[in-house]
This record gives sequence, C-alpha cells and structure tokens, in this order.
Amino acid sequence: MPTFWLVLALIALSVAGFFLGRNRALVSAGGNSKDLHSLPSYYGHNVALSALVPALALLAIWLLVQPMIIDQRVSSMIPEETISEGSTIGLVMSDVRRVAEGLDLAVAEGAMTQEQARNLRSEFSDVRGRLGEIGVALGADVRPEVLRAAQTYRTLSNTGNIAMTVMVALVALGGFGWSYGRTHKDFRARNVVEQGILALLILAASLAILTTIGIVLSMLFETRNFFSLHSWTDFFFGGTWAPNFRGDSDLSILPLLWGTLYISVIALLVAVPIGLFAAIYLSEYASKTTRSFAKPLLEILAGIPTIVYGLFALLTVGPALVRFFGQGENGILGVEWMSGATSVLTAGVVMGIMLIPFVSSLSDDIINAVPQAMRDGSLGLGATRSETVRQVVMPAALPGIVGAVLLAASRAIGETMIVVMGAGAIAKFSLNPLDSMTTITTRIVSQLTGDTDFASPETLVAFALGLTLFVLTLGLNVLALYIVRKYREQYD
Amino acid sequence: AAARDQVQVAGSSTVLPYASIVAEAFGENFDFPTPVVESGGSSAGLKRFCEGVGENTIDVANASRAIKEKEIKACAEAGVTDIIEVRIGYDGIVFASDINGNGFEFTPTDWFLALSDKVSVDSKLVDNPNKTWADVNGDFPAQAIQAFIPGTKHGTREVFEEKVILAGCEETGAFELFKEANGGDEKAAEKACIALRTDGVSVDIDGDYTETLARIESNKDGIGVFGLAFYENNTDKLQVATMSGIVPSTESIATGEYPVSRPLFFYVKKAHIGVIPGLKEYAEFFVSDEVAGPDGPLSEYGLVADPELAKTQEAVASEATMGGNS
Amino acid sequence: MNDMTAMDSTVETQRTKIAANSVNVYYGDSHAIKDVNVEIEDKTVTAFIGPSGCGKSTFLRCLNRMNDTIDICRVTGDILLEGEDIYDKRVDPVQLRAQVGMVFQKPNPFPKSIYDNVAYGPRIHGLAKNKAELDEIVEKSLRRGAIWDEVKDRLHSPGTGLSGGQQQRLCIARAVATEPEVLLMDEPCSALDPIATAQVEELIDELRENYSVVIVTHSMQQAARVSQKTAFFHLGNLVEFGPTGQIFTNPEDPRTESYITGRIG
Amino acid sequence: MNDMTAMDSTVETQRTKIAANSVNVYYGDSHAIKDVNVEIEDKTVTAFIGPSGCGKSTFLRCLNRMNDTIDICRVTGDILLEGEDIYDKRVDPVQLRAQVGMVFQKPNPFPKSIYDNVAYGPRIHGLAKNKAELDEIVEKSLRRGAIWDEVKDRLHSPGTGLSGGQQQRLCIARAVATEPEVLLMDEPCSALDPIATAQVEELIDELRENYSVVIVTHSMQQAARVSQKTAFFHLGNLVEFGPTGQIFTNPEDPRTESYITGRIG
Amino acid sequence: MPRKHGNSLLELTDRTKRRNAAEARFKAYGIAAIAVGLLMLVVLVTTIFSKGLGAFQQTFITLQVELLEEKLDKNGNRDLDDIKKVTTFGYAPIIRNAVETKVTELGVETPLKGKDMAGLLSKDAAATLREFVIANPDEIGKTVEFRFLAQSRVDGYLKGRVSRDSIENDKNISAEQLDLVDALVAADVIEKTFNLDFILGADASDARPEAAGMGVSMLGSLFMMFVVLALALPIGVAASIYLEEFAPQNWLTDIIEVNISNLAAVPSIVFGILGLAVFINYMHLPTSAPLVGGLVLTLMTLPTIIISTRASLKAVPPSIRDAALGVGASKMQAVFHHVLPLAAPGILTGTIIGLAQALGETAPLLLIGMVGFIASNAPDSIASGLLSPNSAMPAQIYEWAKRADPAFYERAWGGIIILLVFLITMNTLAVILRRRFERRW
Ligand SMILES: Nc1ncnc2c1ncn2[C@@H]1O[C@H](COP(=O)(O)OP(=O)(O)OP(=O)(O)O)[C@@H](O)[C@H]1O
Ligand SMILES: Nc1ncnc2c1ncn2[C@@H]1O[C@H](COP(=O)(O)OP(=O)(O)OP(=O)(O)O)[C@@H](O)[C@H]1O
Ligand SMILES: [Mg+2]
Ligand SMILES: [Mg+2]
Ligand SMILES: O=P([O-])([O-])[O-]
Repeated sequence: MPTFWLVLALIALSVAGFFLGRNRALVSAGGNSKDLHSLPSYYGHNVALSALVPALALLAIWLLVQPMIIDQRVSSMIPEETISEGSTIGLVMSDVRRVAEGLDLAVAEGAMTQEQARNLRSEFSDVRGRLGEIGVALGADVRPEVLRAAQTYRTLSNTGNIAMTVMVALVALGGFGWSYGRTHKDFRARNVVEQGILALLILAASLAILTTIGIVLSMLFETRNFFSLHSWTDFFFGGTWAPNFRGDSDLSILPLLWGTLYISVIALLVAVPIGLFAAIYLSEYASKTTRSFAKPLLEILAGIPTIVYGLFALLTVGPALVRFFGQGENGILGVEWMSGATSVLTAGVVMGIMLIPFVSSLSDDIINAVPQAMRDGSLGLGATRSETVRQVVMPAALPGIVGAVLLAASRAIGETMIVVMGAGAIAKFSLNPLDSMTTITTRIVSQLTGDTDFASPETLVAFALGLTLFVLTLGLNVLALYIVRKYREQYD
Repeated sequence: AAARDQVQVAGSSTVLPYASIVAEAFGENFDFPTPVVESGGSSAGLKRFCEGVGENTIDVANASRAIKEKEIKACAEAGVTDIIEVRIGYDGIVFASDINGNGFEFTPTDWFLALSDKVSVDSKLVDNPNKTWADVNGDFPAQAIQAFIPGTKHGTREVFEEKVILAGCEETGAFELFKEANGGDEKAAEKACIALRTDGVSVDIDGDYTETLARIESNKDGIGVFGLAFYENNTDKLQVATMSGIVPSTESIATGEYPVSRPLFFYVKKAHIGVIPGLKEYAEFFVSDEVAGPDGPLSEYGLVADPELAKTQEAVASEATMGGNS
Repeated sequence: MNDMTAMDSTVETQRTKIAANSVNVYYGDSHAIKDVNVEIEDKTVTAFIGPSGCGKSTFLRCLNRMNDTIDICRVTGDILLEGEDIYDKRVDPVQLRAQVGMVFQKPNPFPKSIYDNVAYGPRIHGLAKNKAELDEIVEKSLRRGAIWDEVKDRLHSPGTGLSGGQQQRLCIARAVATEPEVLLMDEPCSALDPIATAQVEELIDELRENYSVVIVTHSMQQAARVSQKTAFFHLGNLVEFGPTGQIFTNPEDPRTESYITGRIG
Repeated sequence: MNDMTAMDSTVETQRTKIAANSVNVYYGDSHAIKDVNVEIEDKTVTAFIGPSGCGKSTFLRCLNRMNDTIDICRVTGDILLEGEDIYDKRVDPVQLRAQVGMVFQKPNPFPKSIYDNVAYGPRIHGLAKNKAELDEIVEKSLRRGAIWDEVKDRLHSPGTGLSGGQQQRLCIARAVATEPEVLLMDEPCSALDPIATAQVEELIDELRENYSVVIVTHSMQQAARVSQKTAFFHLGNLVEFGPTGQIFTNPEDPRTESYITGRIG
Repeated sequence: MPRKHGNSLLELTDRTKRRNAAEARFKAYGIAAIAVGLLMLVVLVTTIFSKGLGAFQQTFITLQVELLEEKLDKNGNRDLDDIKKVTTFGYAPIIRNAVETKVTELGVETPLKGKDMAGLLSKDAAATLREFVIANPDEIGKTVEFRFLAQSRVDGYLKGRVSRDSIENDKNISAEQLDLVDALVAADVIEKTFNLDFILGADASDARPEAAGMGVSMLGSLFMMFVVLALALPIGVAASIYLEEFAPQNWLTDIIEVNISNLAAVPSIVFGILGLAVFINYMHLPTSAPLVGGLVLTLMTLPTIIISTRASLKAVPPSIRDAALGVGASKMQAVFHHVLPLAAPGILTGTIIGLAQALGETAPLLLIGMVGFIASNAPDSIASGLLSPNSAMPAQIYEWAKRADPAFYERAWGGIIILLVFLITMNTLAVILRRRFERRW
C-alpha cells in the first residue's frame, strides 16, 4: 500500500501546486490578473502537472523495473544446484515471493515481529506451518535457501520502496519547484499546458498504432509457423476448407472469405436501410418524446448478448425461413430450397437486426448536427422533407454515416455466435443464400479453441486467417477513406 | 506481481464439468482457494500448459485426448519437461434423437452409408444417393437423414470418424475401393473414407451439445451426437440409439462393450508441485475413490469411471511423469 | 378575387395576392408579431422596414410557413394567399413554398456545387425536361442573380467556398430558379456592393412584371427605389402600411416619421 | 516605428499598427489576393471597399491569421503587427487574435446564452476578477454593441434565437468585450437599420480613440462617415489606398472612380 | 396572366400529390424501420423474460438437522482442525438422517430409502452444513433448522419444467421421489420462493445448478466496465480530438485513421490473442483478472468510440470554431469549450454502443482465462476486484448455456435478464447526459 499513499501524496502535492502556482502568478502581476500572460488557472495547472506527471511516470517505471532488478539480485542467491530438474529459477522465485509476502502479512497481522521475520531460520522452525496459521498457503516446506532469499527479497524491496518514495518525491518536488520558479506573469503558461495536453492527445492517438503493431506481432510469428507447415498456395488459392485430425487438411481461406462477405453483405442489407430510415425518422420526423424513448430502446439491441441472437436465429428465424422456402408441399411456398434452419440468410438477417442501432444511433446524432439553416434553405425552395433529407441533409452528414456503416460492417465481420448458430459451420462456395456457410472469424475461434494439436497447421491456421483478414479489412478501410474524402460536403 | 495462490486449470470443455465438480468440492473441503478451471478446448489448454514453467503459466491442462508427441516436444522446448499424465475416466459418445420420434439401432455401416461423401454401389464408388434412413437400411423407417455431428474442432469428431465412419467404411468394403482409387495408398483411402457429404444432410455443430439439442428441437428428423452425461441429463427430450446392439451406459462403456468412447485426461506440471499451493492435493483429490470412484459425484454426473483408478492414484501420489522418470 | 381582373398594372388597382388578418406570432412566451393586418398585392414590390428585431423576418417567414420549422414558434390569425388560408389543414406547405419562394437573411448555400445549388429547385419541381434545359435555367438564374460572370468558370466548385456577397447572390439565383409567384427576400442586398445591389434591384423590378415581391430592407433608399408599397414594423406592430411614396414623404404615424428621419431604432 | 511618436492625433502622423508587405493569398490554385501592400495605422479607422468577391474578407482574415483555419488557404508575404511578423513561427496566433479581434461577415453566435456569448472572451483572457466585474463587462459590451436594451431581459436565452441584426450586434459586443487593440469588422452593419448603424458607427468612433479599426463595408457613405483611410480592392488587387477624403473626392485610379460612381461591380 | 402553378392551394397538383406520396412513403419507411427494430426488441425481450424469469425463484427444503457429535467431532474437543477433517462427503449421513426424521415425523408413506430421500436436496446442502459447523463449532450436538436448496429436478418439477412423463428415463429422479415432493409441499416443508442468491451468489459446478448465481461474475463485469470506461472514453476522445482537430493532414494521419477504422473490424478474439501475449505473457499480469479483461475490452472498444467521436466532431460547423478563435481562444480552448460539448451526443452514443458491446463480449475473455468455472468469492477490495480471478456476466451465461442440466439453461436466460438490467442501468446515465447536450443550431 505504500504506493497508494505515495500516489495520494502526489495528488495532494499537485493540488497544492495548483493553488500555489496560481497565487504566485497573481502576486507577480500585483494581483491584477489582466497583466498575466495566461489565465491564472493555467499557471496552477502548469505547476500541478509538472509536479504530477513526471513523478507518476517515474513511479510507473519504477514499479515495473524494481521487481525485475530485485528478482535478478535475489535469484543470484539461489544456487544452481538446488533447482531441481524440470523446475526453473522463475518457479523458485515465485516461491520466494510467496514466502516474502507471507512474512509481510505475518508482520502486518502481528503474528511475527519484524525481528523474527528477519531472523527466522527454516532449520529451526516450521515456516510453512506458521504461515499457514495466518492463511498463507505454501505448496511445500520452505527450504533454507528459499527462506533466506525471501528475507533478502524483503530487505531489498523495503530499501527499494524507500528509495522509490524518496526519488518520486524528489522528482515531484523538483517538478513543482522548477515550474513554480518559472511562474511569472510573463510566463506562457497556457501554451505550456496546452502543449502538455497536446502531447497527451498524441499519445492517445498513437495507442491505436501500438495496438495494431501488437496485433500484427502477436499473430505474425504463428502465421509464419503455419506457412512453414502448410502450402501458401493452398491457403490463398485452394478451393476447400476441410480441417481434420490426421493432418494433410485442405485449409483454404477462399470459401471462408466468400461466406464472410456474403453474410456481412446480407447483414448490412438489413441493418443499413433499417438503421438509416430509423435515424432519419428519429431526427427529422419524430417528436421529441418519441425520439427520447425510441433511440435508447433501439440501443438495447446492441447490448443483447449475441448468444441470444444465435438462439433466436436457430430456433425462430431459421425455422420460419424453412417454413417459407423448405418443406416441399407442406411449406408456404411449396418449394424445397432449404432443408436446415441454418443458412446465410438466417445469420445475415439476425445479425442485421443486431446492427440496427450501430447505424441508427450514430447516424441520428450526425444528422441532428446538420445546421437547421441547411434544411431551411431546402424547405424554402418548396422541397418536401424527404427531398431535403435525401438531397441536402444526407450528403452533409455523409462522413459520419459512412463511419457508422463501417462500424456495423466491422462488427458483422467480427461476429461469431450468430454465425455459428445461424449459418452453420460448413465452408462452401455457393450463391444460394439458403445454403449454410461459415465465416473467417468463426473459423478462427473454432480452430483456436478446438481439439487439434496446437502445433499443427489446423490450429495455427487461425493466426494466418486472422492476419489475412486484418490485411483485407485494411484494404476496405482505405477504400472507404477514399470515398469519404471524395464525397465529403462541408457545410457552413 | 503478487504471488498466485490458487491452482490454475485450463483446457477441454468436455472435462470442464468434471473438473469444476472437483474444484468446487476441493475448495469446500480444503483450506486452499478454489482452483480456477478455464474452458477453451483441449488444444488451447495444452498450448498454455506448454508455454513454460512459472507462475504465469497454468498448472493443469484438461484434455479430451492424449497429448500428442509433437506437443510434448513443444512443451520440452519451452522447459516443461516433467508432465504427469492422469487419466480420469471415459466419455461415452452416444447417438440420440427426439424422444417422440423413431428409435434406431445403429451399426457403423449405417452411419457410413448415411453420411459418407461416396459409397460403394455394386462395387463402384458413387456419390452418396441415400436420402432416407430406409435407403440405408431396410429395417429403418423412411425418415429423412439429418445428422448433427460434432464440427471439425471437436475431439469427438475424431472418435466419430475413427470408430464409426471408418469402421463402417471397412465393413462395407468401400475402403478397398478407395484404396484402389488412390493407388494403394492407405492414408489417402482413410481420408477419402471420412470425407462426409456436404449437401446439408450432415451438419457440423461447432457449438456444444446444447446447440445440437436445439437443432433437434427445431428439426425433429435430426439425429445428433452427444456425450453420455449430456444425454443423461436430458432424457426427457432425447432417446438414445444403440450401437451394434449395445445400449450406452457407464457400465457398458466401462466394460468396453459399447465401442464409441474416448478417454479423458488431465496433465499436471510437476515442476509446479510444491510451489503452487494445493496443486498436488487437487490432483490426488481428483482421482480419489470418493470423487472419481464408481459411486462418486463424477460418475454420478456421467463420467465412466476408469477401471484402473487405483493405478492412477498411485501414479499421482508418486508423481510419476510421462516417459517414466519420477 | 379569382377572376382575371389584373390586366391593368397601375399600382392602385392590383389585386391582393396575400392578405394577412390579425396575425400574431409567439416564440414561446414572447410575443413577436402583434395583430398585424396587411395586404400584399400582385405585381407589386412591398418593402418591410423597421428597426432590427422588430419582427420583419418573423412575419416574412409566416408568409410561406417557414415558421413551421421553429418548434417554439406559434402563429395565430389567417394569412390568405389568393383568398385561401395558407394555414388551412388541407394546404400543403410544400406546394405553398413552391409558389412563395424565399431568400433568407443569412446566406445558406447547400454544401454542394454552385450548379447543384441552383439546379436543386428546378429538379425537385421538375421544371426542366432534360440536362440542356436545366443548364439553361441555371445560367439564366445565375445571370438574374448577377453572379454568372463570377462563377461561370467554377460552376462545379462548392457554393460554400464563395465570398459572403457571392453566397447571397447565389441564394437569390437559387430562389428565382423555381419561378415562384411570390418572392420573399430578407435583406437580399445586405452584403452587396452598390453595383451588385443595383443589379439585384433591377431583377426585382423585372420580377415585378409577373410576380409579387416582398423585400425586407434597412436601406430607406432601397425601399424607396424598388418598392411600391411599404410596411413599417415597430416592436412587433405594423405601424403603418401604404404606398411607398406616401410613407416616405408623408407618414401618418409619428413613429414612422421618427424612424425614417433616423430618430428611433 | 517602435518609439512612441504618436502623441499627436492628426490623421497623417499616426504610427503604423499593421503593415502588410506583398501579401498574396491563394485558395488552392485560385489567386485571391495579389501582392497587396498596405499600412494600417493606429487610432485610425481604415475602410476596405470593393465589389463583392474582390478579396476584402480574405485579406481581413489574414490580419489575425483566421485564414489558418481554412485548409486550402495559403498566404505569402509578411504582415507586421507593431513591426513583428505575425506569420513568424514564434508568434502565437492565439495571442495575436486576442490583440486583433474580429467580427465575421456572417453572424456566428455560439449556441449558448447571450450572456455566455459575450462573457466567453473575457473569461478566457481573465479580464474579470469576479462575477460582478464580468457582469459589468458584459453589460458594457452589450451597450457598446447597441443591443443591451433589447436583450437585457433575456440574457440567459440562447444567442441563436436572436434576429439577424441582433445576432450581428451580439457578435460585435462579443468582439469588443475582449478589448482588442485592433478590431477587424467584416460588414458589421449589413443587417442593421440606420439607427443601429449609427450606434455602431459611434462605437467605432469611440474605439478609434484608443485602438485601430478596420472595417469592410459596401456603403460608400459609411466608409466616408467613419473612416480616415480607405483601401479599394478590385479582383484581388489593392487598387488604391489613401486618406478617405482623397479616395472619395479625388481617386487616382480610374477603377476606383468607376466603382465609387457606381460603374464597375 | 394565368396562374402558372395552377389552381387553388387547397387542391394539390398532380406533381405535389406524387411528391407527397413519396414523402408519405419515405416517412412510412422510417416508421416501419423503427417498428421493425422495436418489434424485434420486444420479441427478444419477451423471449428472454419468459425463459429466464424462472431463475429468480428457487425451491427450498426446510429441515431440522441434528449435528451429531460422533460424526462431526469424534474427539469431542471442538478442535477446528479435527472438525475440518470431516469432508462434505462425511456430512451426507447427517443430512440423510434429517430427511428421514422429517418424513417419519410427517407420517408420509414412501418406499424410498434414506439416500434417495436425501437426493431431493441439492449437493450444496452438505457444503452449507459444513460451513455452518466450522463457523459455529459450539452448535455441534444440537439440532439446528436449515433451509436447503432442493435439487434441480425437484425445482424443475415445481416450476413445471419436469413432469412425471419426462423423467421416465431420468436417473436423477424417480416417480417415488416426486410423490414425496408432493407430500412435502403439502406439508410446507418444500416451498418455492424468491432466490436472492441467484443475483448475488457465485457460480456452482455442473452437479448443483440450483446453487449457481450471477453475483460474483456481475462484479467481474462491473470492474471490467470501470476499467473500460476509465480508459476507453478519455483515450478515445483524446485520440479523436487529436486526429480531427490538431493532426496535420498528411500520410501519417491517414495511416492512423485507417488503422483505427481497421481495428474496429478486428474480430474480438484477436484482441484476446493480443491481450494474452501482451498483458499476461509479457507484462505478467495475472490470468482471469478483470483488470486484464478490462484492458482487452478497452482496446476493443476504443475504435468504436473513436469513430463515433470523430464523426460527431466533423459534424460541428466550422463557424463555431471561427467564432471562438476570433475572440482569441486557443484551438485547445475552442475545442474543449465549444466543439466538444456540441459533439457530446455522438460521443455518448459511441460510448453506449461500445460499452454494450464490451459488456456482452465473451470471445476475448476466453483467451485470458475468464471463461470457465471460476467460482471465486466476491472481492473484498478494489485491488482484489481487479486482480483476483473472476468471470464476467456474458462468460457466465455462455458457460451455463452449454451445460447439460436444463436448470442451467433457465439460469442462462435469467442471467441475460440481469445483464440487460445492468446494461440499461449503465446506459440510462449516458442517455440522460446525451439528451442534455442535444441541440440544433
Ligand atoms: N473558402 C474558400 N474557398 C475557395 N475560394 C474562396 C473561399 N473563400 C473565398 N473564396 C474566393 O475568394 C475570392 C475573395 O473572397 P472574399 O470572401 O475575400 O470576398 P469579399 O471581398 O469579402 O466579398 P464579399 O463582399 O462578397 O464578402 C472570391 O472569389 C471567393 O469566391
Ligand atoms: N428562434 C427564435 N426564438 C426566440 N426568439 C426569436 C427567434 N427568432 C427571432 N426571435 C425574436 O423575435 C423578435 C423578432 O425577430 P425577427 O428575426 O423577426 O427580427 P427582424 O425584424 O428580422 O430583425 P433584423 O432586422 O435584425 O433581422 C426578436 O426580438 C428576436 O429576438
Ligand atoms: Mg431579420
Ligand atoms: Mg466578404
Ligand atoms: O473442449 P474439448 O477439447 O473437449 O472439445
């Protein structure tokens, strides 16, 4: 908990810094805030941030690095030969840590004095038993070298913690003092603070890049393994997807890609018109009350767990479709086009329903943001509301709407449960929407969670699928960006 | 990083119910915290098991199949050398259909003829022409063939292919024809044998038995593949078919009469014993008579108890690793 | 009023195009237009003058029911266009607005190309049979809006990239493109230089030959130049309404006089 | 020019506040301002006149770097404020804009209350120590904007619910509330009636005592009334710049003359 | 001069009629779209409620149990270590006795043996009893009244899920046992009441569905949502502000932009792979911890929030920015004071949708160990809430839906009800906030 108090102290310092900095600035301007370069609060923020941010950063780094250093120091105390075969130094170290924590707890609970904890010898006392009494379970009796290591570990951690507290406090005070010293009426506090904020904004934006790098890296290695075991020509250009347990499976992405596209397109064909019309109705026609109820209600659709949609597809929508397109003479259309409840259409329709709020809610916000003057201009020319919406409002709201549709499409590509239950698990090329098919994402999940040997191409293919999908969607997004750029219409 | 104090288990979803029953009882009866039992599949579990030795790796991997040679190698490369293999019993695989529908008495041949991509007609391989069960076997009713079988991710599928389809393939003589067609290549012939038709008659279920059940509810002609325990909990909705004349039950499977079953395992990382509190106690508790014996809660839930349980207990107690060195 | 008696075109004998009877407008609780009665004649330019905030725009917007788009705005009284109450339930505001066009006080070009801005009205009203006709309408309207020369080379660049005065003229062109019977213009020349203003005034004069024009203006000179009738609003009241000449030379109400001579605001 | 020689306040001897040297502005490929040189003096009202679309607003926006916000806009040449290049990298446009205020051609009140509209500038610049002072600034600014009487009872209703002219005056009030040294006003009176116009002109006159004002106007009369210097722009060129009296009575360039007498637009 | 536009205003021209028809159609499409959406919602919600409400009721059996000393504490010295040596299996005879006593007391005739009678009780009963004894060793030797959970089939029988026909082949329960149940119900020993433990309790194993509850996993979800909200919203908004308002228009920004929309299309399980690699294997954070779950879901939710925030920032007209800059506001001030509040509705919408998605997601949790049997206790502090093993609501539901006993199926739907209530509670705040920010200009 020292960290907790340290953080609390930092926050307190930074709050104090805010007021002191603000005051000092005001004093330097002789109490007249108008003589200051920036608003007084910016001087406060400057001091507060200078005290807080570097100190917090140091604290974070310290917390990451200290255990590593201590681990290294302590692990050198464990003689090589005492590590039993098959075990590792890492494992012994976790034992060390557990004992050290147990001792800490014992001291904290008063079951032991500091002194005792420091001088305890496993040769003479039953450490496991004593720790067991206070609820610290150990896997085995404590060996002397482990106990000694644990004691060193405690000492080092203590020293480390003290050093950390001192250093962090120094940095905080340093930051405080430096920025406090700089506080003067001519100091450009706003610019500095804003630059700080801008840096934070950039940091936030670059997180996306880091995530992407992380994703690619976490899949690249296994993808390479996959391609060393399986021919890439089959993966990219083969026509069959048929994993089996004996190896030598056909693992081609093409039928999966086809299924993914087909199902996503159907889902979007359901979600986009319904979502868009709902958004238009909500923002252009509906009364305030209707809107304030209908919109959040529709949003619930996005929060219903997909397993419910899966069951809905399997038990309700699928059989309903079969009644239409199947059952031969007994069916409603008297045709025999569909045998099972699972089909591309089933999954697509149900997924489309789930995606309605993705399109409707966001589009509604964007449409609502189009200035009224645009509508007035059109209505004033004798346009009907629908003409206004279609020809003036929608083009103006296009970038946002494309964003919403992309979001829905993305979700459609990433969905698994609905596909598994609604579309089946068979990969095939077919134009018939009443056939079962499957998607890349569901195959990723099932190959990753299946029973095939984890080093086999049948499992590793999941990574190759993931990476390929990543590249494909990247292409789609580039296209979307291009379209938005081309058709964007800026109002005002 | 704070030290971990509970046993961490991951792996097969087939073993999960048993492991969770054990974990629950373990938590109740011991001073150790309740172990965490994750599901995610045998292979995912073994993969995490083999990621290395250390606190941030799991201690036990559940598997509905034996660990493969390649996996042992991968394990060893990551430093996981001493693995204790524990067989806890058997999972029976049964064929069941809607309770109000027709009853069936199957043989592997029936299934091969119903589901294979190609069957032999007059000693020639042709695309499977069978539409109804009556086409397959004159004794069966003219009910449309609609099979819900485990998807290719499930270990059960492998058992189904080996013990049912392949057996049927050989019985009908199609195996020889396939072998001929593939120039005497046995492997290719086996692969051809287990290729199933893709015209919608045979439906792969990637989800779980609940999904299979739901499918049968929405299509009364359907016949599905289930675990014995699942069937026993849903006897109000399902009727079970016999295989080669044997009714599946814990007894008939334990004696080996009923052919379609598979062993269930868990694997313990020996290096973690003595480090992770409660690990050994958990393993011993799992295979104790009270728990895994024929009257224990596992068997009550549907596990086919291992006739050689005593041997297993001994092996766990002595921490005997695979490959013999203890 | 439905017979065709409007052959003669002297100011006095024009038939009434729009008649407003005791019109009141409220924005929420505030009473913006107070019991206004006014008759707007056909083939006449009527000027609305009055200090800023007195309700000119509000009243103007009543005449083609643009007020409908403001939630809190409420209108009572009748406004008759050719004897028909435009607030009647059976009246379709869309058809009304096609007949009664409007140029808004703040230029509001659509975020589209200049061409599309002007072509928008003709398109929705189906005034052009084909592309060539549409091109012709667009050109003619832009010419009438006195902006053709400036934009003829950039017809397909966005209307929002024009200067303030250009936007205003674009909006005028857009409004005349649909050939409304009545054109309501809210300060159409506020951002225009004298020459452009003169051109727009010329347009207004030209329009008067067939249509009725209502113009809001702050420039007494402009009112005097272009209008035949003038209405003076003050604090939501229609203080005086009469022939322009009379209002400017011989106002009846002292407030009118004060305003014209620059004493009240 | 940095020494304080501006004690005398005759028109001729005011020191230069802003000096623009060969300024060119491009919107993408189109060349909107062509090599303009102009000196704007302290304590002086400078009027920019010229036909619609000639680049007045564009040039005005250069003077406080509001052009930065238009992606496609590119400025070359230097503009010196008190001898310092405002396009210098070290110049903080924010500080610049606090010194060089602006009233836009199209009124753009914030979608906030009238009070907050005016108080915004003083708040971010820390011009008021407390609520009372802020109230005072707001009232004073609204009075200077000649709109206090109309809005004093509705200070907390939204600024977007005002009439066009009221919005314009609100924007003027908002701009003067921050007490800029230079005030750029883009057609500040376009939507105002003569009385309000007169009040704003009075304000401009008052501001001139301490600050420098640049005003874009289409009204020659207004330019003549309020300004000491006038610049005439035509097709992006600064055609003529000089004392207002001289420009209006004795222009050097034939184009200026044509414009003033109403022949080119 | 004939009237060009034709006749009376009161009579619509053909063209107007046509356009009005188009207008009416357009509007009807809108209404239809909303109706379809709402209809689906109603269908789904009624399905959920009709299947799940049962889970909130549970059958209990009230028994007087004699805590026999010779079974529970043979040495009679109340040494806790000795008492603990008796496992739950050792409690079975005590429970059997209690049932037999009760049945005899009531004078009910039954052919059943003690073991089968005790079979009416949940296997949880022994655990309840043992826990009680360890907490109150002094009660050993006395007779104490307990309210035990009934076995799931008994519960199903009272709820109508199980009938005498349906148990024909069921070896978990017999017709005789149901007769006994009927008799005990008549004697008020068995009753069905509201079951708070379903809302507050922890998961239970497959052998005792009647004891399973959502509470602990609800806390797991709660902690994850805290993490997601605390990280995804500020980071997402910050990133969008940078990209939309400050970033120079260049290829780098384009790359970031495309990247972000692409992240939205990454299947959620891939975020699990990433989380496993980065947070667990690299940073050594504990597995099954809500903190890690929250971090993974944050990464997954970020694109949603960023895309919607950017869209709504784009929708704010530039004149607002001009106005602020014109009075000397810095860009930062213009954005934070004017643009951001105007974009708030869209940001909140993105948050609502993003959180809904995060709340319902299971796939990534699978890889970081939050799916399975994780019956930990309710956390006792924020740190343990974030770090000790836990599951999440959707994972819990998903697990239940897979389990064999039909009683779990009912609980899965019940869990969905709780999830939805949780979601709606979470959304309500955002919806109210959003309504406050909505305005047209
Ligand atoms: N954002 C823009 N994008 C492209 N061109 C522009 C843009 N803004 C102005 N222009 C063009 O630059 C020229 C000068 O415009 P500016 O707005 O400076 O004119 P102005 O003198 O203010 O005219 P007005 O009196 O009509 O306001 C015009 O031709 C105009 O069309
Ligand atoms: N949307 C609105 N909500 C509330 N009040 C409004 C609204 N629009 C206008 N008003 C008020 O109604 C009154 C009349 O406004 P109107 O716009 O008709 O004035 P105006 O005569 O056009 O003035 P200007 O010459 O300044 O444009 C004013 O007091 C104005 O503040
Ligand atoms: Mg007006
Ligand atoms: Mg301009
Ligand atoms: O989850 P399984 O590995 O048993 O299929």
